[in-house]
Amino acid sequence: MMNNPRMGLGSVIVATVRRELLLAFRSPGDVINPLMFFIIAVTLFPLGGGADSEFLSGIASGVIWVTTLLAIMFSMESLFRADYEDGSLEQLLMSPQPLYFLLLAKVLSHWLVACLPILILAPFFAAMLALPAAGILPLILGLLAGTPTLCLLGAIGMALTVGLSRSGLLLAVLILPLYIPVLVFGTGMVSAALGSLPYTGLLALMGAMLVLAICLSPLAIAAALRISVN
Amino acid sequence: MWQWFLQLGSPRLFYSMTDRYLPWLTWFTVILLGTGLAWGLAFTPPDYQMGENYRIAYIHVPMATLAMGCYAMMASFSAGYLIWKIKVADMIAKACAPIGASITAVALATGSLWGIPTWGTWWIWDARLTSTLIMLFLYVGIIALRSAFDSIDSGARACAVLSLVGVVNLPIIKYSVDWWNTLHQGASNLSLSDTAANPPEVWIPAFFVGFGILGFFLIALILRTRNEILIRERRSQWVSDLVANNMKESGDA
Amino acid sequence: MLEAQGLFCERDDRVLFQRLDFSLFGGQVMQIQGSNGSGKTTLLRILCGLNTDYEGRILWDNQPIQEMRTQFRDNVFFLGHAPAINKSLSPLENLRWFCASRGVSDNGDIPAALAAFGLAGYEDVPCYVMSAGQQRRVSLARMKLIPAKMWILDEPFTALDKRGVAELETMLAAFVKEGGALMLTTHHPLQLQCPITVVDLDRSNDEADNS
Amino acid sequence: MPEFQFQSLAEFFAMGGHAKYVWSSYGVFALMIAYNLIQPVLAKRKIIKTQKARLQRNSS
Repeated sequence: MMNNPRMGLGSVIVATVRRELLLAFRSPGDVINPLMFFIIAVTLFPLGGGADSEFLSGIASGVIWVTTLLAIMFSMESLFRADYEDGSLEQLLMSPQPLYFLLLAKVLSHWLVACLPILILAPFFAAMLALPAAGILPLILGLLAGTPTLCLLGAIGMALTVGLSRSGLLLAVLILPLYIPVLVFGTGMVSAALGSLPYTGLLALMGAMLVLAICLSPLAIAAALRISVN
Repeated sequence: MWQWFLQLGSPRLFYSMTDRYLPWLTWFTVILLGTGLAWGLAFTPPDYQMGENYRIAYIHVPMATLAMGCYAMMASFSAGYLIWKIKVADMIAKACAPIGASITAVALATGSLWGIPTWGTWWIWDARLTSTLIMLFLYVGIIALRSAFDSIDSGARACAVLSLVGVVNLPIIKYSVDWWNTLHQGASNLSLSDTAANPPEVWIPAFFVGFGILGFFLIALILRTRNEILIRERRSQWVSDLVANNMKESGDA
Repeated sequence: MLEAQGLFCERDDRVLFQRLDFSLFGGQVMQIQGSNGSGKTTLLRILCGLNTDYEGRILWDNQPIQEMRTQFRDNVFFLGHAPAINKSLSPLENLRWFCASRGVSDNGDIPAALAAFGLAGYEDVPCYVMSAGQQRRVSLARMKLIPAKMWILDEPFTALDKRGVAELETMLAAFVKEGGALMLTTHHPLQLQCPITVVDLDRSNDEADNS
Repeated sequence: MPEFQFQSLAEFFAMGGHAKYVWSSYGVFALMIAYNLIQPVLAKRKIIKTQKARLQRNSS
């Protein structure tokens, strides 16, 4: 029997993030598809609603937020699906390491892969939608605080539906209502800034929601995954 | 008391117990609802501001309250199921979802109908209407999730987790919508609580209707739960006996 | 080491097994037998804690397993139907994460473990180009990498060729000789140089019905 | 003692010009109640029917 040294929790988390990033690197669709969805969907709004810059600046933050939110929701499929199908999920659930942190590591890597590229492009698209310069910073700060919350909530929905053969629209029905507070405060920050009002209070609220999501959602994800592999 | 409560955890005892209390509950409900509605519709003075239209409040307000109460109830029974694995708790939680959804839908519809003369439009993005609409979405999500599972147990557990996630989110959603509404809407909302101090002849019938609707809710809940018990316990002896008795009564055995 | 008392499991209104009692100690082999759909896999998954739809008690080191989860998971290796191998990753990357996810440092043992299953030189080949049997071997190589007192293997011989089967049998026998506890399901006639306890799910159910 | 607040039955039905809204609200409400009571009763009838069929199948 081998008696190899034990690893600390930190290295377990690092190894998990490394594996997920490696996987994203091997199948770049996981990175590119949410991003392309975001770009194309944002482009649809001026085409559908008119290119009048006054109209566009009114809806810019909403469009960026809603498309980001939808992109995150659609990207969730890649979070647990492959692991469920090849049996890795069972092994994960049988790991002696705390599942809470393993799941947080997975969601964190998903955020890095699926959300970070969108965040980087968001200011450019906001500018294309004629969002005034004063709104750009609160938009980015809001996305920075809000998208991890969206990933965590989405992971709950995905964990609940990963065992079902067709889960795409069901996932949307389950988690979009839960996304509303993030959307409301995220766009609220931009409106506040455009009205020359302070938005730090709202940012703090989004931070509080993120902390709450970090504390509670891994528990719900773990419970949901156990149901799904059952 | 505790003993009585534990007995309700057994499907069979829940069934026979409700058999005993259901007629009483029905009579109470009919009397309360009948008196309350007639009183509220015809015997209370019209509101000085909204005229006869405020009579919608007699059903709208209890519906809106119950919509939320039903969600809380569903979540607590879900927790009971997850923690103690009480099967009846899940059956009650399952029964809550469609009833809660229909109550929420009626709360929305009556709210809109009230809004036409009051606000001049049947839908405004008022905080209460909006958050009720979102609650309807939550109910629909739970119903959809349960129907997506083949296995009863997996579906039950998944719905229980989702109900609990929803109950944590509900206050946040409510708060965010309230905040959003004050940002986007002028403060022109009228509601029952704004209409001065309500005299007793207004709130006594409201009290009757409220409890009548609660009674109706319990009846509907019990009926659905009993059906669920019959389905899940169909292989047990007592259900077979029940069905056999039913055959004798209807004389087609 | 592992003890089951009065296990009962029902699935889709069908009783899979009832009043099932057994205990398994180090140095023993237990084979779960039964026809298709008799609940072999379900039983293994129940023991692993992956399935919770059962009644009865499961003990690990004489303690209820619910209180011993971490110790249990630390000491048990489970091999399910699915290989738990990600096809986009190479065997080395797969096994490295497997070790890390269990908090075990692999210490550069992975090539040796792969070599023990005849996969020397395949460390960096992506798994999707490998055959089902080779993927199975990667999956089996995990047994060599983590310290475990008990192996729970669901159909370990699936997709292996004759030589693979013989090699695996040698390895299982060595594990048991060193004091490991082995529980497995298989349709393959086992040739291990050690006594095998058989739990027959078909029979246990019939007996319970007749009593 | 509360009094009937309307001069005539016709006025009662007119609801001071709000008839459309008041009565359709109560109508929706009544429909919801009816649905939630009738649906389980019908469902129960169906369950009993299937179980009857099953019992007869098993006994024959």
